[in-house]
Amino acid sequence: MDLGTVLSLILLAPLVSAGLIWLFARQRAVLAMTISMAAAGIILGLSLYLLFGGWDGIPYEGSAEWLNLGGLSLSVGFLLNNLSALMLFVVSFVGFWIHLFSVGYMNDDAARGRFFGGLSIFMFSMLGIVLADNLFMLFIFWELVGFSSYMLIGHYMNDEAAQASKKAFITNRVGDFGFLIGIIMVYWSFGTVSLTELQQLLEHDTGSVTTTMGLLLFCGVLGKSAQMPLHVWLPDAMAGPTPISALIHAATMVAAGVYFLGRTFLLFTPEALQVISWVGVATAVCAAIWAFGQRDIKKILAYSTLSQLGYMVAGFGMGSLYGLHAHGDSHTALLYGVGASMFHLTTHAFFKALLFLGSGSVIHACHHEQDIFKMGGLYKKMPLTTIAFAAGVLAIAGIPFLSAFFSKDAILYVAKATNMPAFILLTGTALLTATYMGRLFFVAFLGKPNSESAEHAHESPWTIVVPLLVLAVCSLVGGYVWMYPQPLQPIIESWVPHAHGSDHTLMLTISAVASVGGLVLGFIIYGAGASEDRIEKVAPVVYGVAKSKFFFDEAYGYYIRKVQDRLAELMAFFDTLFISGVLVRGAAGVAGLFGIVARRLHTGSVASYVWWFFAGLIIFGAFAGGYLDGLLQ
Amino acid sequence: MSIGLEDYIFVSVLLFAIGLFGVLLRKNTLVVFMCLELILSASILALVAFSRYHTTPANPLMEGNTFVLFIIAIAACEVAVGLAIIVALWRRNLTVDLDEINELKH
Amino acid sequence: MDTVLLKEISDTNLWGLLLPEILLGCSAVILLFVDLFLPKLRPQLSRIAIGVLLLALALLSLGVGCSCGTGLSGELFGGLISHSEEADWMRVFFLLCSICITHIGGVFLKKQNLAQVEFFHLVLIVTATFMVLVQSNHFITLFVALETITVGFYVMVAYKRDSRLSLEAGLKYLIMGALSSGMLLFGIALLYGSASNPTLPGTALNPLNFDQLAHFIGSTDELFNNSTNFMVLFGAVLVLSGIAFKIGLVPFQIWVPDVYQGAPTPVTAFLAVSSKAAGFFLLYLMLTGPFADLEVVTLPLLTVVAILTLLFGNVAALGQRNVKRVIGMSGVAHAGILLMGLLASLKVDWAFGAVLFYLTTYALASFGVFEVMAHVASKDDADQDLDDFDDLLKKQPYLGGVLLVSLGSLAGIPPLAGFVAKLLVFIAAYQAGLYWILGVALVGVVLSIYYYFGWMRAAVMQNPFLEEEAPQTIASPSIGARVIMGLLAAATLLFGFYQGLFTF
Amino acid sequence: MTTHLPIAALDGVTDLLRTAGESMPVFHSFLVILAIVLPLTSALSLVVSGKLSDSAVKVCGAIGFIAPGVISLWLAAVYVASDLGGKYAFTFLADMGLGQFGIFLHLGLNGIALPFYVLAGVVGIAAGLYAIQSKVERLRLYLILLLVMQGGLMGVFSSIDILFFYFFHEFALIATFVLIAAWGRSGRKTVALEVTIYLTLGAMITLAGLIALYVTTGAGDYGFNMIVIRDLMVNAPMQHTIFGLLLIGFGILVSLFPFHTWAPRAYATAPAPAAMLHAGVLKKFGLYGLIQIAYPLLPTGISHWAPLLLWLALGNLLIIGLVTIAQRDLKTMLGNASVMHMGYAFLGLYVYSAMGIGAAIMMLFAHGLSVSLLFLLADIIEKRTGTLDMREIGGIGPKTPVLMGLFCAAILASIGLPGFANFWGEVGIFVSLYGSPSPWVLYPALLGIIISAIYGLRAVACIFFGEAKGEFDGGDITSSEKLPALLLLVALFVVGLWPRMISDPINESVEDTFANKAPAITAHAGELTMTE
Amino acid sequence: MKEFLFYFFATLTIAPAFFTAMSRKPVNAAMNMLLAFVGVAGLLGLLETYFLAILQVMVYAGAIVVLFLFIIMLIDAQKTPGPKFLRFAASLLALVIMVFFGYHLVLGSSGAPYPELPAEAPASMARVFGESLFTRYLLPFQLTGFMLLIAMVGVIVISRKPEAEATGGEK
Repeated sequence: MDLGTVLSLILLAPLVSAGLIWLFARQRAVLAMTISMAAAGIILGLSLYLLFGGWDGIPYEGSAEWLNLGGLSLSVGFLLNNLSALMLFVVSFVGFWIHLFSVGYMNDDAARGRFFGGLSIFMFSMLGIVLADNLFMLFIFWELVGFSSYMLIGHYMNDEAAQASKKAFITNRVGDFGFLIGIIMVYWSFGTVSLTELQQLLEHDTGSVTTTMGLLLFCGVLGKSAQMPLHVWLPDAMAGPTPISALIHAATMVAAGVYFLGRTFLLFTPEALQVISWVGVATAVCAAIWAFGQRDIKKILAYSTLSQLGYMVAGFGMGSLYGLHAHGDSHTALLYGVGASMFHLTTHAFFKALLFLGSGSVIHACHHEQDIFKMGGLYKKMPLTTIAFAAGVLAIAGIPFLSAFFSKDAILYVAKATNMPAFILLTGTALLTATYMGRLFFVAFLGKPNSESAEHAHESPWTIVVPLLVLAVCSLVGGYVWMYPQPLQPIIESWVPHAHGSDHTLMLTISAVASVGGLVLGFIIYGAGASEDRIEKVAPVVYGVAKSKFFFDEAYGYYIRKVQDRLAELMAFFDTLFISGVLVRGAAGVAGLFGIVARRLHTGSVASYVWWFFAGLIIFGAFAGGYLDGLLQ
Repeated sequence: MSIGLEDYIFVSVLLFAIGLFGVLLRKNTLVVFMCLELILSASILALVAFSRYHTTPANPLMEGNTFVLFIIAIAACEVAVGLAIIVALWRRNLTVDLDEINELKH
Repeated sequence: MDTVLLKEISDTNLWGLLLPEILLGCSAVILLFVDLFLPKLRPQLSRIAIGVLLLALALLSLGVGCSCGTGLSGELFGGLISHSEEADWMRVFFLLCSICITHIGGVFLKKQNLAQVEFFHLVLIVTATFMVLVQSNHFITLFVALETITVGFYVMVAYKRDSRLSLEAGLKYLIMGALSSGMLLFGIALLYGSASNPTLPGTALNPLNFDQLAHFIGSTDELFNNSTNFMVLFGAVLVLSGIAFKIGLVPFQIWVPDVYQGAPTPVTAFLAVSSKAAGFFLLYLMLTGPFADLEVVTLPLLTVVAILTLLFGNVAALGQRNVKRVIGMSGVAHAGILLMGLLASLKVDWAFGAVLFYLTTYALASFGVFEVMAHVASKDDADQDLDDFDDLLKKQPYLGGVLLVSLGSLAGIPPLAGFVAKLLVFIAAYQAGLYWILGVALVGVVLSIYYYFGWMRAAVMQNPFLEEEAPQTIASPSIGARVIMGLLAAATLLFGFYQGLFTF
Repeated sequence: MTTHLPIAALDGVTDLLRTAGESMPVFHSFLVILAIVLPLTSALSLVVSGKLSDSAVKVCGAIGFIAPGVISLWLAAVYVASDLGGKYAFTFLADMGLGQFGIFLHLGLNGIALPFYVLAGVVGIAAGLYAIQSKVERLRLYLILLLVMQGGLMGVFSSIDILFFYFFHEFALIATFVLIAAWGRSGRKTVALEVTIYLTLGAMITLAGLIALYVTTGAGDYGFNMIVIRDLMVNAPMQHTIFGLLLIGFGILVSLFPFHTWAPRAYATAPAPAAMLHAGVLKKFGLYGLIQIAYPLLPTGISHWAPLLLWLALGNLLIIGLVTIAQRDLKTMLGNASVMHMGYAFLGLYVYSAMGIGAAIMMLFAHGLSVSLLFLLADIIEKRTGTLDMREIGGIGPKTPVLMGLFCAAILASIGLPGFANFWGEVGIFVSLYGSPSPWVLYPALLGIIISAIYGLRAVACIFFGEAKGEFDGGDITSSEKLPALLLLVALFVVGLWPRMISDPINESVEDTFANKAPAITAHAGELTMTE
Repeated sequence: MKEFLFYFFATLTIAPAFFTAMSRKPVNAAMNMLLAFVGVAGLLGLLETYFLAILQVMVYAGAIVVLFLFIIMLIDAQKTPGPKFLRFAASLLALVIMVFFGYHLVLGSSGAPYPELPAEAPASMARVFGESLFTRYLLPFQLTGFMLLIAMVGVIVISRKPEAEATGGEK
């Protein structure tokens, strides 16, 4: 099979699946599951086929014209290179296991047909982003993942889901606002949006790149990857089913922003990269703090996702800057940023998917109880889940030689090399990460059950457990190059910046201290199986600060209610009163008034009518006499 | 001072003006109608005067005078029909005041 | 006067060319006798009258009395009348109109307790006079014919003598008509006086003849320019004002709604269509004939008049609920558009064709409306308002359909003939540079939508607030009425798509 | 490395269609006429036939709706396959009596007309099918009026002659008014009249512009049609006047801000099929007219008015966008949304480049499909809940999954989600905007995508999600309601997936139409940086 | 002498005409109108159109005024209240304007010169009128006949007693 066909198959399989489900399997849950699983299987199979021999590692591009309007030529096409291969691998791999997990997790849901259809659409959209060879196509799928996310967040159709899904979509739209402007700027500046052509152009000349353009493109990342200040939708998105949180809001979609940065890394100026770095750092730090204010297991994970995404973004920014500092502005040097962020993206995909699935397993077991302080003691009831979850916690905490250790290390390293304050903040974040993950794990899994539902928890079926275990393994060993298929190895090997010499030791020490220290701290503060939050009790102010999430939601709420809606109502009022009322109705009214006057002139008495004739006589006579000539000239 | 055409025409114009003045002023249908007859007379006078003064040997003008014959006939018809309507209306309304004949309005 | 000359003149008295008119006149008289001696035929009177009109129409279309084919166009009867193609066209027009009016009259009289034969008698004579009027080439013919028509209308407007309103309308028409006749006559006298003045250049032998008058007005010498002579101008505007009364141009339009409302429906139709058309044709005759050289005065004057007419007609019809008054006021507005077309025809050679087309479509649509009105009206037909048409489409779909088509055409809505007519007139007006009138006319069309659609809406919808009164029953139209209405509506539709029957 | 992905399977079909088009030109011209005549014939036969059974009436109506739709699709297929370089095809010429004025019944299609033509056909089928199964009083008259509308619509977009183009539009418009007056929701009495007067005002101003154009160009001597006028010249002051008239006149008809207030009221009141046909198709008349008539002929006039046009279009987009957010009545909201989206199209025209115009056409095509779908679905919702006040509806999603799916899809399509046809037009307009002399316009223009997302998703959330409230009666969408909805959705989706289906003919025809005016376009649009 | 007669008849025309317009009693108006018609007839006589002068007296004074008087008696028309001041003032103003107009029209400088009185007056014998009516003006003459016919028919229609309607109506 030639590459184009394979890639088309990969892309179209989920679309076909979605179509089939929508046409035939809306009411047939089992059929829907089967079709969806089959699609996921095909994707994974074909991806693995590509990675293990089907593809020789040489970038492949194929495209067809999609639209041609007066010089605007948009095309649909595939660009398969190392980076997209890595992302393809992550998406298809994690995606497959989450499909499998969903089969078990969603077994009691009435609308499974819709769910699996949505999942397939998501796979389609996400793969589109991964494979897109140009920015417009990327934008199209970018929007489509937004749509599938919207659809799946809203799956339960309750008020919370309704609000959350709406919020997610609109927040993303805000990001896309800038994103699209950025893409259009690129189009008009370079005359092309093809990634390959852009790369070729930029390798020779980076002069046309502006900071504005880069920042506008980054707006898309702000939305999709939930960076500050557009992060607010992600925690709310937890209203969706847990597999969705795992797949879309942890492993793949939210990481698309980072992937996009990697795809277009040449379009960012150093100034833009500085901004990007600081946005990433701020997100990482703040989200880590906010995680302490949460009791809901998924929310905690959501904030941790935010924090990790901040890492990735910061890693991209600082990695690229590092490349520039260290190696001049040769474009290959910028790959350090790509490497650092993509590496963390990959490992994060494994362990965060794992953690979410783990939480899903727990929630499933606890009859949809999500408050960690009402869990406790689950290790006895759900040993496999606990082990897998522990693996995830250890990995995210950055325990040495586990996956996140390596990836986070690279980011910390470039931070240290380029931006000391950021380094300190990120290190602190690493500590906080370990602490709140520890809090989650210790409170929920250890100790004694704190509620009915926790007591009656039981181990989940194999469809749930198997994905957990697979992902646990990946989380543990995901930091090693050998784990990856041949074509992906260059990224991990040569793009990821590594500390050398004394730096290396220093970094190692700092990371180890932060991670282990964090876990220990978490245990000390919260203890095993606690039924209440100690910080909340002891230092309510601190807890309050974390819980407040720095009032972003309130601020946006205020804006929507008091500014946007008020403005909308004002405009509606203006529209009704002024345009429709005064102008249109007013004009009609004036005409009507004249009508009344004109009708009143018909008094009915001939005695008054003859005066009209007299007036006519005078007017006509005046014309004849030329008295009106001056008037008419 | 001999009497010229302008004098006749001026009389005619005055008659027309007074006729119209009466139409404007009066509200009694009969009087209004009489004033309308005055207006017709004004035209008769003007036509005859013009014919008389503008006659030349080459142009023995008859048209104006013949026209007057028609006008007199028309005036008679108009009066007949008009008075018939006025009487019919009077029979129904018992009024000949124009201000009171105003059912049709607005 | 020399008898040879008189003989020569009387040789041009070719009565055969007026055969259709003579037929109508004689038949009118015979009709009175038929009524007297053959009372059995009384119910058939309207059919007999229609038959006579059709016969006249046949005569005309066979070329009898028609300038076409005989080669006898131009002045006849010693210059009293003049044959032309346009005039022949108008004669056919009047015959067709009178067929409809006769039919509407039949429908109307069936509901009334009134004398029957006199109505048809009057219609026939007035029709014949209209036909003479449009051929007139001399102020005596013009005035006599016009007065004959006016006297006929005095009678017809007041025809419903058991109704105060009809008599009142008759009185109003009488006084206003007599006043305007007086003005017209005085104008003629002044023109006569000027044109016969031997000291002026181009003195006319027959000053009341249009051609000679035109020649006189066009003459100048070193001392005098007749076209700026005040007496000529004043005479001309007085004549125009007399015609403006017939047409209903501002400020001589004030009588229109009252008289239209009070007059019996067929007479309203007669006034609204035939009388107005005749007025326009006269105006055309004047503006292209005797007053052709007075453009400096007539054009601005009539431009102002057209604008005022368009505005007043449309505005005054707003909010009017009595449909006859609506028709009256909208008729004034239509007169404004026709006047615009007429003014355009002074500059654009095909525009008069457009005006005639407009008149045709206006007549078709108006008769459609009047037919329906005659059917819908109860015995008292002066007080028809929108409520009488409530939900007509449901009660009498045929009448409702014809009403909608006709009103649509009056409003100028595609695909009906009224639209094409308006379009052509507008194009002509633009071509002639009458931008101001055109602008006002377009605004007027928008305003007209209000009252036409108000009426149509009443016919389409049921007014829920009308419950308290007992719903009046509307009789189904007879087959003959259906045929006539169907033809009117079909013609309105056809001319909207296809205008090939006309040459412009 | 770039390879094209050919779609070889279609080649055979293409050949077949091309052969059909080439071998039977008269037949295809006849089809264009037939598409107009058939609905009118159906209407006429419903008028004149006496008592008919309900099903006979329905069949008769269905023929009148479906036939033109099928014809339009067939003609579109033949046109696309025939590779005509954007020229007019299937032309038909007849003198209807005004030939001496250069006014002929002159029909035909090119790539600009084609999308609108197909739109008219497809929406016509959907609206017709929906109308046929709806339970209204006086169904026969209802169908007659809709058929008249359909006939007019097919005529509007296949007319080459400009006055016939106008003629057909008015023709279809009148039926709309009657439909609103007789079958509308509460308030129809006033609304019908207001809308009628307002639109007549627009039509009259347009007519003034067209007459001015007719006389100024002297087109009467050559034939006053869209082909001829491309080669004519108008002096600059006249261009300003005429374009001003056309802009305001057409603007009123397309609900250009601030002449838009009729639209939401009309659509909220009109019966669904009328709203579908009007909002979906007929309203495009104005922009179509600008594209086909004003743009090729009046470049100077356009440059003169462009700044004003820009601000008005932004008014559509932002002010009406905000107004839309504040709406609580679903149909009013959709009406406002439709007004808002016209802002995009006007922006596309403002740019005055092949890209902008082409994108505006695509946008209009897609908008027509999506907005008619939305009105259809809103009506279905109203039938079930008895109200359109979104505050009184809630949580009906679980009871009506299919309806919800369709509605979501329609809303998302209308807010420009990729995968649906709307996206292409919008994105094309955005791209072209940045290439215009005032690229900053892109920023406020793009706010539109946020605004539309806000009101669109609010509506979905209000109606389908959350706590169930309000009355609900009737269950999920029935299959007879589903059929028209699916038809529209599929059309949206197909074009969304493969936009070249319509963009290629559009592109060719736009380039063909503006071939003589190329300097004006490039100079104005500053396309110099971007060629090929 | 001619001057005197002119001024006499002119006064006899204008003054009664004015009183006609000013009369509040219809009878007075009719009598004044009679005088005005006689005045006009006198002027016609001065213009040497004796036939028309006689006709004027016969038709107007003899027929029309009598008809008016007859009707006035029939409907017993009483003195009507005088016009309101505003109306009177306005009418007077209108009269002044019209006289001004008329003055301008007749004697204004822009007008054409008035020719002297020609020695020979146009023929005014009844025979001449008869000849022309039956030759040259036969058409309008016939038309006038029809006008008289419809006037007669019209008067009958309008003034027929309502009782007669029963027979004239539908049967």
